[in-house]
Amino acid sequence: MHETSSFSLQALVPLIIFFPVAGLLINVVAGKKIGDPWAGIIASLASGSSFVIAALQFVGLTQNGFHPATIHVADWIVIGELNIPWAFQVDTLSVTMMLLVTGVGTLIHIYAIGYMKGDPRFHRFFIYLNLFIASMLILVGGNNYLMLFVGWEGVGLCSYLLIGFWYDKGAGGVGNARAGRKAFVVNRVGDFGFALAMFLIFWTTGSLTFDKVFAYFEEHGGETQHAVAPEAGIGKLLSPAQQDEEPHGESAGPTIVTIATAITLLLLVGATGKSAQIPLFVWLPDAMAGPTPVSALIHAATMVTAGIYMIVRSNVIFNLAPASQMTVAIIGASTAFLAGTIAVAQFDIKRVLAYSTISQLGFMIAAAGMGAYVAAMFHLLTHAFFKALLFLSSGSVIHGMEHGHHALAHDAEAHGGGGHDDHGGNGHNAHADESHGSAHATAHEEEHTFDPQDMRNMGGLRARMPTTFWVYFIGAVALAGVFPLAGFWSKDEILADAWKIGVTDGEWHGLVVYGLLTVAAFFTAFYMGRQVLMVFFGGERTEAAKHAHESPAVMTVPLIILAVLSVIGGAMNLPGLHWLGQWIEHTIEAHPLDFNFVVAGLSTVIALVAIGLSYLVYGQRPMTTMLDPLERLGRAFTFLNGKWYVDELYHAIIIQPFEDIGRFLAYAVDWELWHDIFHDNIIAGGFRWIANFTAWSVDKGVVDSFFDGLASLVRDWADIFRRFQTGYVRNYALAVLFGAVVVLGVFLLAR
Amino acid sequence: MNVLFSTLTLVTFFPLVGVALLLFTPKEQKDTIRWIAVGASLTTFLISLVMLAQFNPADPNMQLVVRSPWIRIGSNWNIDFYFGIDGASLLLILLTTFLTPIAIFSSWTAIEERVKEYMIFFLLLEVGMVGVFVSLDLFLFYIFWEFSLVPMYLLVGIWGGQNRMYAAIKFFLYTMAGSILMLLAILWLGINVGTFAYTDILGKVPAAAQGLLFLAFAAAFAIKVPVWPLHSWLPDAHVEAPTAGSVILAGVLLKLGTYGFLRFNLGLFPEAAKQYAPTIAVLAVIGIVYGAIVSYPQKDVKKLVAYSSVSHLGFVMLGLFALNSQGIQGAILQMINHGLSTGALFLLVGMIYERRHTRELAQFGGLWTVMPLYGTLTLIVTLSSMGLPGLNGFVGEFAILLGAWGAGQPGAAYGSYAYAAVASLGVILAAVYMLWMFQKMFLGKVENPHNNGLADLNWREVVVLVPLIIMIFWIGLYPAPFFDLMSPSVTQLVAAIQSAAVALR
Amino acid sequence: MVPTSYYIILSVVLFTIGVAGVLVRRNAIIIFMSVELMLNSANLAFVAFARSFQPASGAINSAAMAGQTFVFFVMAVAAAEVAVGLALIVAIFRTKHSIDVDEVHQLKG
Amino acid sequence: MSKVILSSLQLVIASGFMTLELIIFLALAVIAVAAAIAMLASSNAIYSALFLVLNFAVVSVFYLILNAPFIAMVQVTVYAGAIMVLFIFVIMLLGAERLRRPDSRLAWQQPLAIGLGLALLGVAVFGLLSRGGVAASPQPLNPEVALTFGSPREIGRQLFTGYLFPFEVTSILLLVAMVGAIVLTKDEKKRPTLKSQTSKK
Repeated sequence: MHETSSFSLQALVPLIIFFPVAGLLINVVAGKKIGDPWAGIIASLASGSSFVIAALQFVGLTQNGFHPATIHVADWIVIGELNIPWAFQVDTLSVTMMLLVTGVGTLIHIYAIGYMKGDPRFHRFFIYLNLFIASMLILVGGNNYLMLFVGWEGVGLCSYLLIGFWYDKGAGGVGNARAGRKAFVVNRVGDFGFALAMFLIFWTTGSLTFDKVFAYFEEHGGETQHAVAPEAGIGKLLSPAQQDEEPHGESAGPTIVTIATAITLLLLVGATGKSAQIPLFVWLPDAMAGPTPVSALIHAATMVTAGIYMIVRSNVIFNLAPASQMTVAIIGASTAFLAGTIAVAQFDIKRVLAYSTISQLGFMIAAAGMGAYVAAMFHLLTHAFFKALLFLSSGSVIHGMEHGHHALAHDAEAHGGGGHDDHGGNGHNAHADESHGSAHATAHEEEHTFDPQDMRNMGGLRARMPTTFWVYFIGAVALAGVFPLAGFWSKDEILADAWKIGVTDGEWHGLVVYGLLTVAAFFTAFYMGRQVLMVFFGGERTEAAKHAHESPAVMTVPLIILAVLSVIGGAMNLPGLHWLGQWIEHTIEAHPLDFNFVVAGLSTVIALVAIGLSYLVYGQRPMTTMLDPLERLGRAFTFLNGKWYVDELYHAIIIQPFEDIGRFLAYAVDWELWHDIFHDNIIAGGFRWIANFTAWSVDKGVVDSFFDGLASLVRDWADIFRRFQTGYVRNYALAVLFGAVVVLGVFLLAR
Repeated sequence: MNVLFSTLTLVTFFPLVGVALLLFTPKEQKDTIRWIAVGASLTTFLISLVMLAQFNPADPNMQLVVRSPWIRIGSNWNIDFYFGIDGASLLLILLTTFLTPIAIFSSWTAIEERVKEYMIFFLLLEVGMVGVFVSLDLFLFYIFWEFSLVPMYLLVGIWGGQNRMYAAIKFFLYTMAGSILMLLAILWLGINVGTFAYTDILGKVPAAAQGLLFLAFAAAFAIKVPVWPLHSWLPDAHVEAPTAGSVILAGVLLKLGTYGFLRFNLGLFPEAAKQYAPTIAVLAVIGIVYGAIVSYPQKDVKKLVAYSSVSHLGFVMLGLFALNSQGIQGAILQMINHGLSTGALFLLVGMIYERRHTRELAQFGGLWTVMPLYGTLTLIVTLSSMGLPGLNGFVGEFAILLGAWGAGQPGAAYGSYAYAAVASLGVILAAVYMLWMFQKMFLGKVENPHNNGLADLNWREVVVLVPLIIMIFWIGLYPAPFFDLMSPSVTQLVAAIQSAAVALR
Repeated sequence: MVPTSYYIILSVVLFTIGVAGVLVRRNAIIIFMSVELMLNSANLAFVAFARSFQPASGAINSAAMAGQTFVFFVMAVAAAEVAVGLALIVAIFRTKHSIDVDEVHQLKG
Repeated sequence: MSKVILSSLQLVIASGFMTLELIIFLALAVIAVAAAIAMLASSNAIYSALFLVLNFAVVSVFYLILNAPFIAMVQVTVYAGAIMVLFIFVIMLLGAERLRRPDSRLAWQQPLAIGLGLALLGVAVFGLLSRGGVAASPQPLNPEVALTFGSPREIGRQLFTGYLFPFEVTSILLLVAMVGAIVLTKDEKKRPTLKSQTSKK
């Protein structure tokens, strides 16, 4: 269907999955043997090759005039009208995501070679990472909702595996495992919504393929007043006769808007799960239990943006459902605000970033909800750059802190103390314990041990880790939205959209969204300032910080590349040029906005004020003790530090009741009542009672005694007769002869 | 066709050759006995592959038919020796012949007492199970149905755990109780229609009589499946059965029930099926959610898996009574999937039981560190069981739920979307209990000193598991061959049900 | 020719002697030999009757031949009986160290 | 002495009361009965066996007279030869020519047995005589019939046509008897039992 020149390039797209799968298979088979660092190098090569393929797709699209293409690999599920292929959708949107996933992914692979050095499960880590890349590419590359769902759950699995990568660490030895499970289960709640949305889409449109679904909604989009007709061939159980009786049209039945609203709200449930929005955001902070490269790759740059990708992909349906769009926007903005406030009061360096991620995802969701799909994608991309950068640099900081602590511990051991044994694990994991035992999700639970992620333990690292400091600084400023770094441009575009809806169009929810996002932006700038000041400035607050040192080049080089991208990333979609907008416009409807100087100015001012405020609190008089100046806020700080007690709330209203009900059903209802009382006592016991009654009273008492009497009668007679049984064969023979003579006599003589 | 040497007769009765050989093997030669049993069941599997090759996937009717008059009493007792298969029974036969060698092979070291009798019963069990799937005469079906009970009863009762007699008798009595009603219904049908042959009865059952007949058949099948709330025998039987027994019990015997629903309740009584679909769906949905919730707090791994069967079989029932292609094909595939995944889970539980002689969750923890290969394979099976896309469980569950949602359309079988929606909650809960189990067994630190130094899987255990794992991936990634096999038969069935539904209106 | 009944009477006499042997003697082997004698007397009767049924001229009467054929079968049975019977005697002798049939009276009521 | 016998024989024959054939019959019958009684009466089992052989030999002569040459030969080879040798062999093997315990607890049975035996004889003979047909004696066979009747060829034809099934059954019977004899006489003690095996483990 396309020019031959580009066809060959797009036919390559299945390879984008092939490489990571091949990489992971190699590591499954031989990873343990080739070990550190070759397993990592193979995985990085696999991911890099996928990046090359993605780049070729980019070239291919530019060559053929941005025509989307579908590459069919095989049929997957074909049942009746249902026809789901393994097929790839190559268009500007998916290629954008592919480039992001493979590009950032490759950098993080390389970084991880350094970060995971010496871990006993080194190769397994890279198997998971490659599996993740493959799943994520299925997610963004599929041409139907079910493949999207496959990738969606696949990345969820990788997330589960990687959060629990150090499955024997964390609170009580299972903290990490528990965090992984929490992530998976919470995501499954989202998937539940997504699955129902798919069912509804299929039974409405008769397909799950993007093209056909969107074509249906575009075709029927105008019929807002009528009950919608199911696509021909669907709902065949309604017999033909019945369908004739009820011609679709004016009669009762859902209109296209109702259906679109239902579908989009269900999709939103899915998005809130994967993209960590209210109410399902609780898993993401706990997910920081995973190794830091995982936090960067999965829980900041790529997987968590899947929800945004899905909404942007489904824009045709969302556009038909204004009520859903409003819901999406408000949920996004609220999440941005809520997470922003929580981030302010956290001490764990990764936890701050985690809440920051939730907050920024809120920005993107809000943008998608306002129909500003390009802005959402723009922020998605820039955020991927600087948040991956921030996470990786925080990993570098943690790495440095650990090595500092490690050096100290060795000193202490040399002087006769052995204080770090309580980190312990079993023998062969000892090294991993020392170098990475830090990944505790919940720092305060193990206060007696040293926590290299606690920002209160840091300070003054600027001098010890200069490269890390500079890239961290760039990332922080980009996130805070300071002109002219990447974050400024993308965040500003979202705010401008909210302003347009709220102020220009006068919609109330636009104002609410704008307000919430602006406050969130303020908090963003504040907590980033707080973090940089706490970590890198002032004096070292612990011995470990004093002994921290810079990370190796294999880690810092990817950081520098990401830092560059964070600086220039904004150029992708500069106002007036709108390169990204034009590029994505080939796939989805985009309406570029003019640059809004009021919004831009306002947000710049807000960011600067927030940074200034953070300097006032943390910069002027640097912290010297473990006491955070903000703690003087008292209850408010405790509340924010406790994350609005959402986890506790969920525990009280969902988890505890579920466990209680489960236990009640399992033990009381199913076992005691149903199994023991009903079946064993009533049915079996009743039967036994009847049987006993019959056996002892009726059978033994009446029937048996009658036959007993008969039997004893027989026995008495038998006592007489038994004397005839002498046991001598010849006696018996005599008797036989006697009989024979009698019989013969009767036969021969009796006539 | 020659009755004696047709493929179906051969695939059904070939294990008897193994039985005959075993009878002449001295019981001291345990290894010879094991090899004979494995060889006989593997040969049966090969014969079933021949059957697969002879099967024409495009033909929706019964194929490879063998039929000859068997018992004639008077003019209205016409009992035939009548074998034949369609896509659904073909797949279930393949599942049976595939799982039996695996189950036998897995008993290699687990069974040391009375090996000869054990193997003989196992092969007899295979005859019974395959016989149920190939029989097209209702009387013959009933004979095989009851026959399959006996070896299983003995397997549980002789080689089972602590409480084996209780479990065995309970299993036997429950299944038997349901079968009585079915026998009555079969006799009624055979005498009133004048034949016991399935294909001849098809479409001839008067609508007025269908209701009671449906319930009579359903009583037998619902206990076997088991449909909530008739599941009380299942945890007992599963917990007490020897590992291989559990594998076959979960893998095939429960499918006898769902197969019966598919073949007889849907096939013979379409009007009644349409009428009772919402009722069955309610029970199925309750079973899904209830089974999942009850699995979670279990302390015994085997019991947890047993209750998860209740949940999974709920999905199958929900799919069957959606009465559309997606639901029914998904249900058939899910029967296969459940056989593979839950079978594999029981095998895995058996392997750890052989090492630790306990199945209590609290006794484990951190096993992944000690037994990495075991942990990884268990993870794959666990994920398959909770329906992760790319593995087999997902394809079946997705098709079932999609079908159930379609059945929720106004005028369709269920008439409400609530069934599919609530059932989908089961997918969330599956993640809850399955991951809980995995965490308790494999994650965390090794805290129980007994778990230190456990040997990882040996080659025999790997050989047992690898075919299952391959199938798990195959069905997950490329289920098309399986759907192709069953599609024509199911399409014909659905068409028949729809025309019956029109007639009902 | 000697009348058939003479042979029959001889057969009866021999049979009676056999019966008496079974009843009078305790030695299992002699009892056994007496049984053989009885069988032999029966054979004699068979052959005698066979001869009497065969007409002097004309075709062979197959009914008459049946008598001789039957004798053949009786001999086969007798051979089998002897084999098993003597084996039994040997087996009994092993446990009882005697072939006195009166020693074997476990069936005494 | 012999002259006396010969002349009295001639007298008897000449009187027409008896033929030569009858005389031979009677003589042989006396020998047969005497041998049977001697078998019954001798206290040594070996003697018994030898008397029985004599009896069998005499009976085989009767068979010859009765136009049953095949049966007669079989009688001599199988009965008098094989079977009786087996008897003697067993007697020798067990060393049980005489019983160790002469007294019998069943002495009371002997008169009873003899009485009943005589009754049997009486009933049979009386029954036979009372039915007539006693005097009927078959005509001598024509030469061509005599050649065929009772010949091995004719018996073989009978066995493989009309009596094929019983014949085959007989072979199975003999096989079973052989197996039975082997099983019965096999030494029980040398057989490995399950108990001894399991106890070894």
